[in-house]
Amino acid sequence: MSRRDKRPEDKKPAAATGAAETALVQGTAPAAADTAAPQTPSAPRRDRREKKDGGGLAALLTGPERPYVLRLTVTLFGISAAAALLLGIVYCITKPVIDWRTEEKTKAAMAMVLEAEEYPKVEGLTLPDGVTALHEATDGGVTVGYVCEVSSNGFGGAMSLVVGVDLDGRVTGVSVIKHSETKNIGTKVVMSSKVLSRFIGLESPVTLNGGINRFDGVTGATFSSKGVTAAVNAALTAVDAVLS
Amino acid sequence: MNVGKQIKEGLWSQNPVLVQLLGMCSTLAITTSFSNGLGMGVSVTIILTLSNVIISLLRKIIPDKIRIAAYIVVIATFVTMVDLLLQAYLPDIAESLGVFIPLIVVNCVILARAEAFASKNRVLPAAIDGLCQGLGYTLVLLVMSVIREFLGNGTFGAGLLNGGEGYKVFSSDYSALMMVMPVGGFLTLGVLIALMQWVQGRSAGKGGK
Amino acid sequence: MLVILYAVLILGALGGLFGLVLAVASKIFEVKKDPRIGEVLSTLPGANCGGCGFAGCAACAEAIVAGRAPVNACPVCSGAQTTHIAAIMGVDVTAAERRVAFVRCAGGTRANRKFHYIGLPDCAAALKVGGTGPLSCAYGCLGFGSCMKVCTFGAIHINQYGVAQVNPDKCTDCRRCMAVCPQKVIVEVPYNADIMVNCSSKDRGAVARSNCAFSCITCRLCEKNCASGAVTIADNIAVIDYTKCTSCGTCAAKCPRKVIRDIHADGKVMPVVAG
Amino acid sequence: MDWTKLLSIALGAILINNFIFAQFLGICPFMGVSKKMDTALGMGFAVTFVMGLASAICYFINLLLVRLGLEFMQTVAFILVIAALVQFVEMFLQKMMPALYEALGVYLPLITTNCAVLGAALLNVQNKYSFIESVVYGVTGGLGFLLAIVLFASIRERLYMVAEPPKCFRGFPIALITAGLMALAFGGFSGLQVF
Repeated sequence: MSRRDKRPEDKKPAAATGAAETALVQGTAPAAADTAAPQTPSAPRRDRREKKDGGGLAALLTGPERPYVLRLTVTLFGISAAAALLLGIVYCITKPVIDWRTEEKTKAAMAMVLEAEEYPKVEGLTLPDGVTALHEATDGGVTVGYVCEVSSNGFGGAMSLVVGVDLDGRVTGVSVIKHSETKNIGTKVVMSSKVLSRFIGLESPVTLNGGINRFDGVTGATFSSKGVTAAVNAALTAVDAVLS
Repeated sequence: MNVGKQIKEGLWSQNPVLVQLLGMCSTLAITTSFSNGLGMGVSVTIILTLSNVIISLLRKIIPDKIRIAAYIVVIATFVTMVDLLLQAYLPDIAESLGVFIPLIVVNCVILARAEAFASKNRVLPAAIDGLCQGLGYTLVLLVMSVIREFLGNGTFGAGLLNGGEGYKVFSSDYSALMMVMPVGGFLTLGVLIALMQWVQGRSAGKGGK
Repeated sequence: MLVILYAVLILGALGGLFGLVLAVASKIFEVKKDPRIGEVLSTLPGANCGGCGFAGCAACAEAIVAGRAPVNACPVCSGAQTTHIAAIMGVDVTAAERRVAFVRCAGGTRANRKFHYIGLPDCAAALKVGGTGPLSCAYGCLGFGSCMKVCTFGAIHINQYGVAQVNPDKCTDCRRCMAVCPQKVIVEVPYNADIMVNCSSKDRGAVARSNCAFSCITCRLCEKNCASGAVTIADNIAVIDYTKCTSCGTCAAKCPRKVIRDIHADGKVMPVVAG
Repeated sequence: MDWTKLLSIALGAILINNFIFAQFLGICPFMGVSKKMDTALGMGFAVTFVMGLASAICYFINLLLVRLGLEFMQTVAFILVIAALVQFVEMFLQKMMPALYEALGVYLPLITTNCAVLGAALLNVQNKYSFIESVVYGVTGGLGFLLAIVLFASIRERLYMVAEPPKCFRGFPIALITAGLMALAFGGFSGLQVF
């Protein structure tokens, strides 16, 4: 049977296609029996030469394998470098636009919270944790109030807000720039101006669902409400420190 | 290299999500609103086509041992470029897609197509394959986002149509919030694949013996 | 612009370093692999769909090269791809005769039962009860359809007699049913073989007769009447050597128990035993 | 080294925001490998190992990137590390533990495209974790993956052997729906606030 000899290292006994059904009737499905018998060359017969060679790392770098090793390293180096170059260029092009846009966004948020012309940053202050920046809201040079950039943890993770506080320490407005609250639960607190406007007029310390400066959170979104309240309190403490 | 076959394959018989079950991380997570689904679908299609082209160009140069590492670097570069461009020029889409843009890099669709197809064919078929698979992927994403958004939010076309709010079909108090959460993703995709197998079963049944 | 320089330097260095590490590692951890596996793997579609019954194309390529799987193991491969693989393996596809699975049992509802089994509808589970399962014949098909669940091509079904039956046209010889059948009743036979022994019982004639209405009682009539000497009795069961069998059908006519049958008698695959 | 924070990270990664059921990362291999229990276990341990190591290495690389102001390069650098690591593990397993290598088969290279691994590295950076915290997060994230995939594989094996879903639901659809129900169950942990 020509086909049978052509199949090299075929160790299956009498498994040529035309084999009598005898071979098959024993009921042992050929696949099952086969996987047991190892087909690949047996491992213990590893000759000594291969072990000596594998050991020397330096031998590898200078030995016959050199072009292969070199080719691999250079290709990956080339691809990564080209990728980095491309990325760097795109980054430089888009960097100013992104910065301008984020700047624009925070300015818009601040305007919503406290009407003023510009918001120079106040430097050199020990800010309570969570408050990332403190801006003075000036109207033609006269400070009208302060605006704080605050970040705190809500339900889904970090969120960053902007809190406006007037000169006598009352909240003038709260707006959320970035959040990762779940839709329809957390967003009911974070994205609805109606809920956030409940903060207006409150003084520190703002307490959730109780106390004189009371902020009623949204049922079912306790974590988000807590997160926002904590941020507002941090802003108020920061501004009070500046006012006093 | 007939385009018709590739298109049919990409959209139906070899649909990356429904048949090969690739790219499911983003499919399940993103499809909560129409604009998300569309934004993700389009960006994946662009990246898939571009990376398929580059990878089929480089296929002779890249040795086998660092095949995966090289492909991943190419894909990651395109993803970061798209990410930066989106943040610069289309901020609202970048905002809603959030953490899922960098995860397009590990989106199995792209690497699988690169490994299975692009590294074995010339540039043009690879590009067409990228486009078809991308379209198939976007189609599934859109179908899923419509279903999930409708059931979970009571609106249609949020983020895009009528100023981002979408048309309110029924007020969101009666919406099944579960559909917007991970659970809904699994269920919708499961039912979709079952529907597809049912259709294939019937057509095979009719066309079969 | 400095940013770009830094970026290129850092990522370039990282890429180079990993290239080096991987190159060295690939040399140190080199496992001698048959070069043909790579060739076969590049011809396979690479979709890792699992249709061939192996965990992905790499496993299928290794099985083909090691001879464990037929050259046309990959159902998704186009004709050209299969012939290319056959060329690599030095086998021409036409010679590799198409083979299909066949269930060597006809008892089912007509086999006597030791007890009425109510439990997991699964052959492996049923077989565990009472040592040899509900059937009095320890070799028969239990008919709970484990093979049916495994077959991705819908080629095997439980027929009206409660026995698994293969539709040879749909069967792609992926051997998954053979692997899963606890009774090992499903075997591989040439596609165009007609005469089949529909029993696997190795009990002596008298015992087999009491176990099932359609069992081989080793009366040796088929062996005596076979002109080409294709049928022999081995291990208390009739066995057909398909290299010699001329499908003349005398054994099927002579068999008193109707165990040997020509399954293509009237053009279509008949239910295993027509009453 | 305050232990409460580490414990809260660990508990969070395994139960509260489990990578599969809550954060939705790494579903492709999760679906692909969970047909049999042994491959699921092998995959789970391999992912835990790679995630732990990747988080460690990515921490240092991130230090370098931040100092040079290359934050935008994070994704590319991290994924390069992970791809090289997986390739290295693949070669190592192929030589030292052929049995596990055979069992994992095609799913070992798939770890590179496993969103969980890159997700862990990126989240480490986002949450500004220290070195110890990122390694703990990586390893426990992997354990969360292992827990999810082992539970799922056990259900899926019974499902495959015994359950009789309608014809068109067989295979992946029923598995997806089971995963959905498990996600619902894991949702229960989401309210748990640790320390």
